[in-house]
Formats: sequence, structure tokens, C-alpha cells
Amino acid sequence: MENTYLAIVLGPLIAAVIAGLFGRQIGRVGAHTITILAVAVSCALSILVLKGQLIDGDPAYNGTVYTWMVTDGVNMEIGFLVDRLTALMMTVVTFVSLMVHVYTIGYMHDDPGYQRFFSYISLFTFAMLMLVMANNFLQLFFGWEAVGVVSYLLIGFWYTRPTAIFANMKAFLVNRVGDFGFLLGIAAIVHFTGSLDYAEVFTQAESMQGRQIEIFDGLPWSGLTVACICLFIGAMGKSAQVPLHVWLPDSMEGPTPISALIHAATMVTAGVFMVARMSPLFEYSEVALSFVLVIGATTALFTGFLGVVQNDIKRVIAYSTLSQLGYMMVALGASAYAAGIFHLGTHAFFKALLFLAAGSVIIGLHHEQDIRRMGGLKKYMPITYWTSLIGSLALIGFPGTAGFFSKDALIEAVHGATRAGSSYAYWCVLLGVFITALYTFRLFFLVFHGAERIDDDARGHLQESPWVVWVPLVMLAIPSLLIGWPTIGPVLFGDFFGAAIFVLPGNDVLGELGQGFHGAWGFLVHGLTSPVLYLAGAGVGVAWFCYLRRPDLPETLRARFAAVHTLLMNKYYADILVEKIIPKGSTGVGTLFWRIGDVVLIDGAAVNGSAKLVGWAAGVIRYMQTGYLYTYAFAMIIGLSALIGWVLWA
Amino acid sequence: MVLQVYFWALALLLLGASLGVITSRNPVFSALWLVLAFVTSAVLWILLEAEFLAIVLVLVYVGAVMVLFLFVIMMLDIDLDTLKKGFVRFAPVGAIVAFIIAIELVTVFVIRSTGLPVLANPPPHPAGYSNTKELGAVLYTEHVYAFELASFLLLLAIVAAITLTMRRRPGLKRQDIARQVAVQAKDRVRLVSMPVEKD
Amino acid sequence: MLGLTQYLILSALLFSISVAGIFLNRKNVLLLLMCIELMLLAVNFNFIAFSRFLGDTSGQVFVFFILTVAAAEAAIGLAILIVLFRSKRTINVEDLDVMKG
Amino acid sequence: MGLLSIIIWLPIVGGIAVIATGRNVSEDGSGFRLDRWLTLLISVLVFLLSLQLYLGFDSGTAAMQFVEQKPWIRAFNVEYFLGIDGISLPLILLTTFLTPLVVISGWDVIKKRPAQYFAAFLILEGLMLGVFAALDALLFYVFWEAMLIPMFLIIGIWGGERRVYATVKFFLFTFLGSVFMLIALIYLYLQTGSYRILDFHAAPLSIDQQIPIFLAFLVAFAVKVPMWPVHTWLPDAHVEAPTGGSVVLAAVLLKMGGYGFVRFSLPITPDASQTLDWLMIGLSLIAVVYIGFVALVQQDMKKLIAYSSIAHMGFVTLGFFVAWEIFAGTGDLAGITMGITGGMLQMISHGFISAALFLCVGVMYERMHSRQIADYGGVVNTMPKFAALMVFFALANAGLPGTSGFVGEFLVILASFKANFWYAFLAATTLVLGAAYTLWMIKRVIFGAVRNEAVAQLTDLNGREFFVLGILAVFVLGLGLWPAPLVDVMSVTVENLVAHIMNPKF
Amino acid sequence: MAFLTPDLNPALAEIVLGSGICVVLLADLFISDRWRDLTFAIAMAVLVATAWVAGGIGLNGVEITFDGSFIADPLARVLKLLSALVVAVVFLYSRAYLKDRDIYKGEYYLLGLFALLGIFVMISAYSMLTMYLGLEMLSLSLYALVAFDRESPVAAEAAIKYFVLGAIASGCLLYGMSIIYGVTGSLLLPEINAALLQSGPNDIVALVGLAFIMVGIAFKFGAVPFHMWLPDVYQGAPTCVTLFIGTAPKLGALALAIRVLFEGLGPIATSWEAMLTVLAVLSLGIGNVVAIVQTSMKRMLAYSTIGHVGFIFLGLLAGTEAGLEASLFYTIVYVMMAAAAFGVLILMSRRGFDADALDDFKGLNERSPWFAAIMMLVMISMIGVPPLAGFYAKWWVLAAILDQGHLWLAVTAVMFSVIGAFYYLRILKLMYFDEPENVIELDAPFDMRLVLSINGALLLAIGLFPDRLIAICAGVFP
Repeated sequence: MENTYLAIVLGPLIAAVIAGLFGRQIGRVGAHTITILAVAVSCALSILVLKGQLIDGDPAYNGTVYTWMVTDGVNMEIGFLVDRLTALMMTVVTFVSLMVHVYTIGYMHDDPGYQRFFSYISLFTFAMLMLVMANNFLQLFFGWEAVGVVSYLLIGFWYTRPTAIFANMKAFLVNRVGDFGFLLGIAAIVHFTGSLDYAEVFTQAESMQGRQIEIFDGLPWSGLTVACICLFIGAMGKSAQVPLHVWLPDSMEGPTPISALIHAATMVTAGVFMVARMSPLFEYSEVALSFVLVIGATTALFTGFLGVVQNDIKRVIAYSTLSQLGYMMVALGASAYAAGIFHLGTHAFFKALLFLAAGSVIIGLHHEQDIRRMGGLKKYMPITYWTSLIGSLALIGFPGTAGFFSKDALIEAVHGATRAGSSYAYWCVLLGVFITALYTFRLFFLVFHGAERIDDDARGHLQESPWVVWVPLVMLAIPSLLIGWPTIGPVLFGDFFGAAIFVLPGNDVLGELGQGFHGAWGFLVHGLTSPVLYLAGAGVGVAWFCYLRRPDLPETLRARFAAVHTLLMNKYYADILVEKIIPKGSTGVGTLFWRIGDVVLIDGAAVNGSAKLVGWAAGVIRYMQTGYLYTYAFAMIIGLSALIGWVLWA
Repeated sequence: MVLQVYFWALALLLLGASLGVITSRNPVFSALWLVLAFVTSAVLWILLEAEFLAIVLVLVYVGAVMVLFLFVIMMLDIDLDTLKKGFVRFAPVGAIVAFIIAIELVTVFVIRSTGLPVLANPPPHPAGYSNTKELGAVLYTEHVYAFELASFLLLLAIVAAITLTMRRRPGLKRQDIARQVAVQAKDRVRLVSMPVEKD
Repeated sequence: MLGLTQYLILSALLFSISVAGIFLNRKNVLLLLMCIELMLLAVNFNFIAFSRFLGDTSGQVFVFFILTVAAAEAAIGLAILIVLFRSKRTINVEDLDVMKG
Repeated sequence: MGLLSIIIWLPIVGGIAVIATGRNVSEDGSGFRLDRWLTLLISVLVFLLSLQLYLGFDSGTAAMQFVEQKPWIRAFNVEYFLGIDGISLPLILLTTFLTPLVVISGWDVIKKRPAQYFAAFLILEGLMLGVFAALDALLFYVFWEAMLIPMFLIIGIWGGERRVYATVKFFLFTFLGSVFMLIALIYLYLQTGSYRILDFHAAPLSIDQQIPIFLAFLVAFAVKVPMWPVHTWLPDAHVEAPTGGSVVLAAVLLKMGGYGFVRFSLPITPDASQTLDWLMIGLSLIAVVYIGFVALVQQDMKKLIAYSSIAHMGFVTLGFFVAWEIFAGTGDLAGITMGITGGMLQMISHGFISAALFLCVGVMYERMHSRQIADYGGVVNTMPKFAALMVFFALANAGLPGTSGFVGEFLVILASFKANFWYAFLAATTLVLGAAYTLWMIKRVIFGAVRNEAVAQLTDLNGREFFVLGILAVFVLGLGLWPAPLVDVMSVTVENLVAHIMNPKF
Repeated sequence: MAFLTPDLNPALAEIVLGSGICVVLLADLFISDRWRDLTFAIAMAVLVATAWVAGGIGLNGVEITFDGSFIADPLARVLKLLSALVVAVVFLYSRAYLKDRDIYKGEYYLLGLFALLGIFVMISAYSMLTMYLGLEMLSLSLYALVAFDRESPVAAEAAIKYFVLGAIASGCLLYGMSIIYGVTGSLLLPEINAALLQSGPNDIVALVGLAFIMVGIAFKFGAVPFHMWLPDVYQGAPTCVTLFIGTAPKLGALALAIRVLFEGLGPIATSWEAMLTVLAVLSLGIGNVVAIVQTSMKRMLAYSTIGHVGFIFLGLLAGTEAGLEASLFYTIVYVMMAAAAFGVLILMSRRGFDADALDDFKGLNERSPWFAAIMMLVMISMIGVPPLAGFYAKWWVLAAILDQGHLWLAVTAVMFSVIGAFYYLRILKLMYFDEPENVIELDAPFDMRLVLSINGALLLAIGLFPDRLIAICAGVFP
């Protein structure tokens, strides 16, 4: 079995290396052929593995590939843990990646960095697979950082754009803040358990709960809580949770396939995956879970608000991604890990779909991204239109779509949770539904319906995208529409994940929910009676009213609620904090340390100061060497009388 | 008692002469004061029954060294007027330092002199005693090494003084011993055969 | 009778005077040489006094050599003085400050 | 003559030979240049011989290997005593590996008196190897100090504008540090009757004796490492040094401080180390945080990398000296080995990465004659291969997992967490700060549109440069992906060291 | 009183040298200026013979003769051998310099030999009288040598300063000797030692005598505050004389210190150790600090000498055999370094050009890489960086004083060494980092180049293999 896993992982890596190092030699076609081939193989094998896990009932695989190092009794290894959770993630990752690869052929057709791009995304696939397949924290961290790096490279793919290279650095640094916590979390784990291996750590979870650590004197905290919160800080960075969410909208500077692959479907969900993977740890820490819950809920609601005021097509979707990631986190925080993962899966499809559709629009309009200069595209790009509609409906949770099942279940689960902060979370997610519908359909209407505000220049070339672009759209639309039906039962309420996810009996909200579950259809019917549907409907209605029926209304509202609008336009001033105040502060501190500490105090006062002192002393003593004989004699006699005096009186 | 009177009188004279040496405006006077100091010292040394040295002091110092000094003073064309300017200005410093040294030494010798082996007056030498003979006896036996060294020192002084001061002025006529010795008759006397002059 | 101490004090005073002379005299190098002679005289007083009071002749021998050396020294000193005067046309101590610092 | 002697003296004697061959170098440096070929030959030969050390090394024992012991100064029981263990071997390999690269990197860059340049590096190499191999303290000191001279000349002759200030500062700082070490060594000799380092290890010293010795060593090694606040020579020296000088300075010379700590401070004065570990940890953390901030605002690339070196070396000292806090915090010895191993790995890794970064700057400097960040921008447009490598090294410098830069930091952070949460917290800020200053520089230098005419004229790496950087990249990556071979070499020695230092001397 | 011929064998070196002086004196009279090299050759022959006699007798055993006023012991033999060799090297270095300046006269060698005789006498002196005579013979020769270039006003100025101060110093020394004589009743060092042992270490009069004697010793070495003559004399004297003054007399001074302090005044060691401490610290400080601001090379080396004297004193003040050995080693190494340094100075100077300004060293590496390297070795050795001889000297001295527990003294010493490193580095900087200002070819006779090269290389050789010399120094004191 191990060879299969190695093949899955190494295929994309080898393809990436070949495309990256020998891109010029193998040419464009060679580059995309080899990478697509590799990812396709990975995808097929992943599906096989998933099938093996689900249908054939293969046992979970946990094995070591090689020992990275052994020190101080801690084995640091590279190895794979393949269970159902992993298999699911592998499939999602490789599938979306494959779609993006194909799509890229069209999207990046004219780009000079074609081969490089394929190399990057293939490399990303490798990194992401390393992350999800890890059986230990070291490898997890490796994958974690590696995806960050590829994300960094891809956001800055168009390196001549100042905004792009700014955004990639920002993304990396904000992620690094998260990784900072993550690494501390790992350190805590090692400290308490003496191991990096999942299995071994999980067996010690309960004992870790009992261990205490005093971070502040006199305030003993549970070691487990500290470790979990630290780990979650990592997840906050990678999954762009408030307040570390600031990088994600900016990451849209990267090419659109990247937005779909990395910043919607896969990498950003790594945090969700990680928390789910660590469920045996998180379960024992109520505090950590509450923390997850509150952060997730806050993200879900407040980033949604921001989506409403954005005008860049990709940014709107990006904020929607933030919000949806918040949803997933809420589910995790409510111990409904399966719901979180389920939403992760469905979201991967429809969000990738939405991004790729947006990319299609952008191609059609020759890289125009401002929705104020779109409108009425329905008739030019029918396929894109219909797939976008499917994606949007799935996003708002229209009954029957994939998003409906995952989101409804998630909200229900939160409703059922009793943990501290869960009622706050419930209200947040509920209100979030309305906001989601509002911004989703605002975008949809502004792009595809209403007056055409397109440049005349662009209109002439406006046409449906080539097949390599729309085939992935269709391929993604199908699961977006249908995937919920067969999967909700087993994933949420069946024993889909087996031992991969651990829930304490007292926390099992999904189990409770499952008591009333009678098939997908029943769930659909039940959904019709929940407020969720109506909130979503209201959102769509408002969007329709404001942007199609009365396009002047938003202006009025904007003027009316200027303060709120300003706040939203400035993204709660978080970006200003991150882009202006913190860098300014840091460089200020740096300058202070350097100019005052190093240059003035150490070099100036201590180093050059002592040199000056010596020089000064030399000058003074030298002055005493007058050149006159009597001075010299004087010195001698003074010396003599001092010696005698010392003998006499000392 | 008489000796004490002699001693104190001579001591005062000696100190006075010394002060004269350092305070005189004219170096010639200084030299003369120094001569006085040497002579006084010689007398004092006789009080200590060191007759030979007293004589040597007068002969060597007064007779030779001081004459040399005076000779140099006279030889060097020194502007006497400027020589003593600023004397008063520095007098206090010099006086203070000298005073400190004096105090220190006197303190040692007077107040804390218990360590010195001999404080009592030694008995006078017997009548037949010759200071010169006694010194002569040890000078060529016990101190023969030092004596030889002294001879080298004097040789050194000769060499050094000549090296430093002897000048060959251009145009000055001087003897070249080597050439004088090496001269041959034929170099000096040229026999010229001349035709006989006929008057 | 005459004690050792008074000779020692006399020599000490002589020494002090010679030291003072070295300071006081800022003009004439010749005078410095004379002060040095005074200093040696003080030393000789010590030696002779000790020699007498110890009953040991080696002190006097020492003085004998000091006198010899002092003569040689004076010769060389004066020779240097002449060299100095020839090259600088002065024996003023205050003019001897080309080298300093 | 043992293998160690050969690898020490071959480059020194070879260096002198190279000077002799340099007489025939023509003014324009054309024609066959025996000096540089000879240099390359010798340095490669030394590297191959040092591989022999690696192959013959028994990693199963903590005892000294390849020992050579001959009396040297009999009156003081000083010996010509060489030997290596798991701590010195990696550093020796690092040195012998980097020297050929330095030689190649200076291949036709150095126009001024190239023979002397190459000779200086060869002699320097021999002396550095001597430092790592010496087991007699006086011999160690001789090598340690002698190294100053070639380095002084390298910076001073082939350096930049302010080279005199920089090199004198370098010399005086390090000299000041080492004379105190000399006093400590003499003191130890007076206590033990020999200069054998291993005898020093066993010397029973009371805490009152240990503390002054420790402080004396501290001054010497802290200057070399360098630790705050005696670090200011390093940025100056780096900025002014020629590329090769910077490489050796960063890659090997700084390691001597770290090596000194493990070879001298820890085993000779374990109790003083324990008593004063707060000081060492504090200074290490200051190095990480304070210097991290300082690096952020540097305008000169070399200065930035120099400051980054200081910050990275903070991890080395942190890893070494966190031992007793771990013991105090957890009550057992687990984690101490990890910290020291981490420190050692950090040294090796930093040797590769900083060398590579300085070579990168050298590549640019050679073309543009500027080290100012502001003069660059958009280099990737004209030098894509170079940009790829530089970004890679920058990421490695930022401690990316999978590169060697991560390994040491990871272990040290793990270990320091055991001691105190806040140590780990402050140490881990390097994740953010390190990334910030490195990537900000990359952003301004490599990325962006072509900033000016000069950048537009740049040509990409030539084969020689590509070879040097490429081989370093391979090592950085290799060590990041599989550090086990290196760890295995040192693990027994480190464990032995831990067992020794955790045993109070009285 | 019977006259017994004293055993002359132990003094054979002095006898050979003295006879040699007479030979040179006479021979020189009959040698015309054109054949002046002959004088040089004879002087060198005398030196070689002297060295052979001084060193060839064997290093073992202690012989005392001339009624106890002369001692020949291993220390004396080593010092005599070395000083004879050093003077030979000095003569060799000086020849070109003297010729360039039209002062190539036999008297230079004659005076040099007299000085050497003085040094010999000092080395073997076992009574205060012979010590004084040796000292004076050395001093008087040096006074004359300094003024040797009669055309030079600075030389005359230096000479008169040296003379006056030297006379004061020897006056003080004599005064001290007289007091010690009064206290102990003897001029012979061992008898003084015995007497002082009886009167105990706190005899105040003896201590005052010691203070006076200390002035003489410190002056001879050039220790602060009795150092004032040193920079002026170094600078003013012709370089070949500076070379002389900077080398061989230090060996004599060391002998003076060892004989008088250890063998004569040993019982009051606590006092002179304390005095030496003060002098050493002052010398280290002022020597190293003031050297930094010098622009004249000779003057800088003068201050550097003062700094080194501080180190030599450190060894002495340890008061132990190890300290003495360390001082001996230091002095020997210092003499070698000084010889090489001034040798390079002479090498670089031309007719009418003294290579005295520091700037004259600019770019020496361009002009002569070999001699730049020699000078570099010397400078590095003076800093005390291994692997050069200077390091071991400092190391041994530090070991000796640390052995006596003088930690702070050691710290002070090394701190000032670090300060001192600065000005030596400046020479390196000038030679290696700067461009040459003049490109005059260095021309010097082959023998000088050879010996100078050996001299420099020796510093390195001793640095690499210090065992032999250290063993010799360590074996000097039984």
C-alpha cells in the first residue's frame, strides 16, 4: 500500500520538479502534459484509496517512510496516516487540483510563465498531500509551511505587479503569525507527550489534560488547552480566521486558478482539516473548542459583511470564502467535525466552481475584475452563467444543492451545541446566511444581469470561454449540485470517518441530530421549515431589489449609513492595522533598536566611545611629553619622591 | 665639640655654595660656586678621615673637571642675558619638590634610622694609618676588575669625546702619520738634473 | 662627636638642592651638568660617611670610581654639549623641544 | 603525520606555495593562472581528505578519534594534540566543503593581487580546521588567534570603502574577546597542570572558580558568535568584506564561538553555566528579537544578512544554554540533548545558508557594484535562475521546513518550550521576524518590475556561479529533508556531553 | 697583603672583547676611509669570537671570581651570547645606513663594542660597584652613539636629553646603592642579600635605598614615569643607533634588574614587587595609549617599547623563578622583534630620507611583498598574536603572574595589549591596504636582506616551535 501513497505524493512532486527545472526544454505542452498526468494519476489513486477505505473496508494505514532524525528519544519521521478522513481529503485535493490544472491550460494560455505556473500548482498538490497524509506533527508542519510557500509564490506569480508582490509577502507573513502559534503548539505537544506521532500523542491526550503549565505566574493552564489553542492559531492563519484573515482577500492578486485551488478549495481548508484531525485532542479541551467556536462564528459573520461592499469580482468570492471557512470552524468548535469536513468538501466544489467561473468572466472581459463594469453577461457566456448560478445557489444553501445539506446540517449542529459561546455562534451563522445570499446574488446580478456596463473595447471580443475553461466548470457544477444527496447520510450521521474523528459522547451534537435524520429527502423537507431557507431567500430578494429593481438604492443607503459603509470599505481597519501600523511600528522599533541601540549606544558610546577615550587620553598624556628636559626630569623626580613617599607612608 | 663647629660651619658653607651654584645668573659664577662646594667637601671628607679622596676630589674635580667646565663656558658663545629668565616663576615648584625630597630623606635618616648599623662615632684611626695605602692595597687586589673597567671607561671617554668633537676643517693643515711614516726619500727629494748654468 | 646622621642629612640636603637646581634651571644645559656633579657629590658623601662608620674601605673605593666615572661622564657630556652647540647654536634648554609628544 | 595534520597543514603550506606562484600572474590576469588552479586543487583535495574523516568516523563512541598527540612545549606540558568527535567533525566538513566554493566564487572576481587572496583563504582554512581539531587548549588558542590575521587582511585588502574601520573593529573585538580566554586557559593550566582540553573537562572546579572562567570564555565566544551587545563588528565586517570573506566569516568563523561554547564553556564550567544560564538565554533571546527588528530596517543587503546571522546564532546559544532551565522546568533530562543538537544543526545549516546568501549578494554586487537594496528591484526579470536560487535561500533563511534552516530552529524551539513557554515564544518570533526581513528584502530586490537601467543590463548566472549556488542549494535542501546522517554523527557525542554537564562538578 | 691572581677564565668573554676593542681601535687608526669595511669585518670577527667564547664554555655551573664581584652563571652566558649576536646583527644592519649618511666611521663599531662590554659587565656583575661601572660604560657609549651623527640637530638634542636624564638616573641609582651599602655594609650582592635577610623586609632605610635603585632600573628599561627620554632618543638618534639602543641594552637592563633585585635585594621583594607593579601598569598604559597618536615610526616603536617593558616588569614582579624566566624570554623575543622592526626601517631609508614617518610604509606590500611580510610578522608578534614568538612571551608572563594570583594585573595587561594592537594594525593597514606614495626601489646589501629575512622568519619559527627557546630560558635558573 505504501507504494501507492508514495506514488500519489511523489507524482506531482516529480512533475513539478521537471516542469520547474526543465520547463524550457520540455516546452508548454510538455509541462502541462506531465503535470496533468501526474495529478491525474494521483487523483485516480486517491479515489482508489478512498474506495478502499470506504467500500472495501481497508484498515487505516499508519506507516513510516523514513526517519528524519532521532534526537533525545523523540522520533522524527516522515510517514503516512491514511484513514477515511485522509482519503477524503486526498480525493478532494487531487480532484480540484486536476480540474484547476486543466482549466489553467486555457486561463494561462498566453502567459510567459506557463511552465512555471504548472510547476507551482503541481508542487502545491504535493505539499497539500503531504499535509493531509501526515502521520505526525513534523510532516504536518512541513506540509503546512510548504503550501504557504507555494501560495506565496503563486500570489506573487505576476511578480512585476507591485500589488501582487505586496500581497504575497503579506499573505506569507500573516500566515507566519499563525505558524508561530502552530509551532508553539507542536512544541507543547512534544513537551507533554515526548512524541510527534499522532497515534502516540492521541493516546496521551487525556493525560495531557491533567498536565499544567504556568504561562503567567500563578495561572496554571491545562497543557492540552494551551497546545490546542496554539495549534488553532496556526489554523487561524492558514484558514484565514479573524483576525488573521487579512491576507486572503489580497491573495486574489494571484491568477484565478490559484484562487480556486489554493485560496478556496484546499489550502485554506487545511486549518479545518487539522482541527478535525486533532479532534482527539480538542475534544478534551472545552476551552479550546469554545475558542474555535467564537473565532469561527466571528469570521463567518463579519467577513460576510465585507463581501457586500466589495466591487472586485474575486474579492467578493474571497470574502465569501472567509465567511464559509468561519462556518466550518464553527462546526468544529461545536464538535461537529464531520459537518465541518462535509462543508469543506462541498465548499471545495462550489467555491472552486465560482472562482473558475469568475475566471472565465475575467478572461472574457480581458482581465477586467470590477463588477461595476460588467452586467448582462448572461447572453454572451451561457455556460459560465449557468454554472455560476449553480455555484451561487450552492453557496447560499438552496435546497437540494450540496451547500444546502452541508450548511443546514452545520447550523443545526451549532444550534444543538451547549458549549460556551455556542448561542453567539448560532446567531452569527444564522445571520450569516442572509448576508451570504445578499452578497452572492449581488455579485451574480451585477455580473450577469442588468445593464451592460462593459467597455466597448471589451464587448467586441466577448464570447464564451474555450472548452478547457468550461469543461472544469461543468465538471465542478455537477458535484456542486448533486454531491450532497448521496453523501450527507454517511458522512454526517453514518460512521463515515470511523476512528479518524473522535468525539466525546457528551459532545456528540451530530449524533443527536442524527436521531432525527431520515435520509436526504427528509432532511430537505425539514430544511424547508427552518429559518435558514427564508433568511437566504430574503437575502436573494434584497439583492434583487437593490441591484436589479432599484439600482439607485445602494447609493442612497451608502449615503445614509456612511459611517457603517466607511467601516466596511476599510475592512474594519484591519488592513490598515496590518499594512500600515504594524509594519510602521516594526520598522520603527527596528530603527530605534538600530539607530539608538546599535549605532548610538553600542557603537557610538561603547565602542567608538572607548576608542575616543583612549585617543583623548593619548592626547593628554602626549601633551605632558613637552619635549623640555626639565619636564622629563620633573617626571623622574616626582616618580622618585612618590616611590620614597610610598615606602615611608604606605 | 670643635669638630661639630667645624662640621656645621663647613656644612653651611657647602649648602650655601650649592645654592649659589643653582641660583647664579652667570654660569661662570655657578662654576666657581661649585669649586667652592668641592673644596668644602674635601675638607669635610678629611673630617671623615678620607684624606686620599679629599685630595683626589680637589685635584681631579677642581683641577681638571671644573677647568674643563669653565673652558667650555668660555668657548661657547652664550647669551648670558636670556639665561636666567623665568627663574622666579619656576622657583616654587622646584623648591617644593626639593623640599619634599629633603623631608622624605631627613625623615628616613633622623626619625627612622634605627635600622642603620652604625650610629656611634667610630674610633679614630691610629697614628700610622694611611688612608691612601689602605685604598691602594685593595684597589689592585680586591677591586682589580673594577680598576680595569675604569681604565676602559676612560678609554671610552677619550674615544667618545674625540669622535664627537674633533673636526676636520677644510683647509686646515694636519699631519697624516701614516703618510709621514710611509714616506720615502724619493718622494721628498727630487733630484733634478740641470744643465750647468754658466754665468 | 660627629654622628653618621648629620652626614646623611647633609648629603640629603645636597641631593635636594641638586634636584631643585635641575628644575630651576630652564635655560642653560651646562648648569644641569653642574647639578649632576652636585648630586654625585651627595652620593660620595654618603659612601664616605658609611665607609667611615662601617669601618669598611670598599665605600671609599666606590667613591674613587665614582670620581673617575664622573670625570669621564663630564668629558662626554661636554662633548655632546659642544656638538649640540655647533649644530643648534644654542644650549638653551627651552630650545630643545623639536621632539615631543 | 595523521590525517588531521594533513588537512590542517596542507592548505597552509599550499597557501604559501600559492603566494610564490602568484609572482607570475600578469597584470590583466590573463593566461593560465597557476595560483588559482593550485588553490582549487588543494582545497578540493582537502575536502576529499576530510570525507575520509567522515567515512572513517565511528559515530558509536564519544571518544576522540583520529588522535595525534606529540609533545610540543615540554616545559608547560603543551602538546600537539589533535582529534575529533561528533561535534567537531561536522564543522570540519563544513569548512572543507565551503572553501572550494569560496575559491570558485572568487575565480575571476578578484583582480587585485589574486594570488595573495587565494593564499589567504587557504591559510585561513587550515587554521580554522586547526581550531576544530585541536584538543590542546594552547594549540587551540594558537589556531584561534592566528585566524585573525588572514581574515584581517582579507577584509582590509579586498574589502569595500570603509574596510579599514571594519577590519580593525573586527580584529580588536575578537582580540579583546580572546585574550580573556587566554587568561582563563592559563588559569585552568595552573589548576590542572596541562593544557589538554579533556583534562580541563575533568578538572574539579568550585563554583567560585567556574564563574570567572565562564565569563572569560563568554567574552571570547560571545564576540565570535556574536551575541548582543558585542555584535556590532559583524555587520561592519560583513559589509566591507569581499564576498569570499563574508562567506567564510558567516559560515565558519561565527561557528567557532558556538564550538567554543560546547567545547569549553559547557563541559569545563557546567555549574557556572547553570548559574548564569539566565544571562545566556537572555542574550540569546535578545539576539533573536532585537536583532530581528534591527535586520528589518537595514538598507544594505549584506548588513541585513549579517544581522540575520546574529539572530540565527541566537538559536545556537539558546539551544546550548537552555539545558538547566529544562531540567528545572521538567525535572528530567529529556530535551537537553535536543537543544544542544539543535544548536549544532543550526550552526551547520547557517553555514550553508548564510554562505549562499552572501554569495548571492556577491553575484549581484559583482554586476552592479552596489549592495543597497534600493538600487535593485525586479532582478527576477533579468536573472531568473539567480532569482530562483536566491528566493530559495531566502526562504531557507526564514526557516522553511524542508530546508536546513528549519531543523535547528525547530529543535531549539521544542527544547526551549520545555524550559519555559516564553523562551519558546520569543524564539519562535523568528518565524515572523525572520520571514519579514528576508522576504521584504526579496520583495524589494528580486521581485517587481525592472527598477532601473542597471538592473535591465544584468546578465544571469554564469556556469561557475550556478554551480556554486546550485551545490549549496542541494545541501540546504538535503539537510532539510534528511538531517539524520548529520545528527547520527553527533548524537553520541552530544549525549555524552549532556551526561557530563548535568553532573555537577562538586 | 698577598696578591693572588684571580681566576680569569670565567671572564674570558670580557677579556676577549676588551682585547678586541683595542685591536679595533688600533686597526681603525691605520685604515683609510676606503677600506672602512675592514673595520667592520674586524669588529664582526671580535663579536663572533666573543660570542663563541661566551656561549661556548658551556651553560652549566656557577663561577665567581674577582673577589666575588664577578659571576658567570648560565644566565650570564645566555645573555652574553645573545647580546653579542644581537650586536653583530645590529652592526650588519647599520652598515648601509651609515654609508648612506657619510658617517661610516670605525668609531661606531668601537663605541658599539664598548657598549657591549658594558652590557657584559652588567650581566656578570656580582657587586654594586661593577654593576655601576658596567652601567656607566654602556650609558656613556650610548650617549656618544646617539650624538654620532654630528650634523644632525635632533641627534644632538636627543643626546643631551639622554645624557642629562641618564646622569640623573645614575645619580639616583648611586644614591640608592650608597644607602644599601650603609644598611648592609657590603657592596657584594650575596652579602647584601644575607644582611637584608637578617634585618627583615621592613627596614625602612633599605626600602628608601630600594626606591632610588628602582629609579635607575626603571630608567634603563624606560618604564613610566622614567620613560621620558625614550621617545625622544629613539626618534632623534640615527636609526642604526636607535636599533642599537632598542635591542642589546635591554638584555643588560634585564641583567641589572635580575642581579640587583633578585640576587641582591631579594629579601625585600614584597616592596619592589609592589613598586614594579605600579611601574608596570603605568608603562603598559601610557606606552600603549600614547603610541596610538604617533606619526613617527621610531617614536611609535619607542612607546611600544614602553608598553613591552610593562610586560617584562610583570614577569619580574611575579617574584618567582617562572616570572624571571618569562621576563627573560620576553626580553629575548622583544629584542628580536625590535631588531627586525628597525631593520626594516633601515632597509627602507635612503640617503637623505629616513623612512621615519608612518606614511612611508604606505603600500609596502606593492613595493616589496617579502619585507612587508617580514614587517607584518614583526607587528603581529608585537601584538602578541600566535603563532609568533611574541605570543608565547606574553603567554608565559601572564602564566607567571596568574600563578601568583595577580588576576587583575593580568586583565589590565591584556586590556592594554588590545589597545596596543591598534597601532600595530595601523602599520599593517598602511603596508597592505594603502597604495604606495613613492615607488623607490628598496636596495640594501644582500647580507642585510638575508639576515633580516632570517630575523623575521625566526619569529615565526619560534612561534611554531617554541620548545627549544623556552627550554633554554627555563633552564637558565637552576
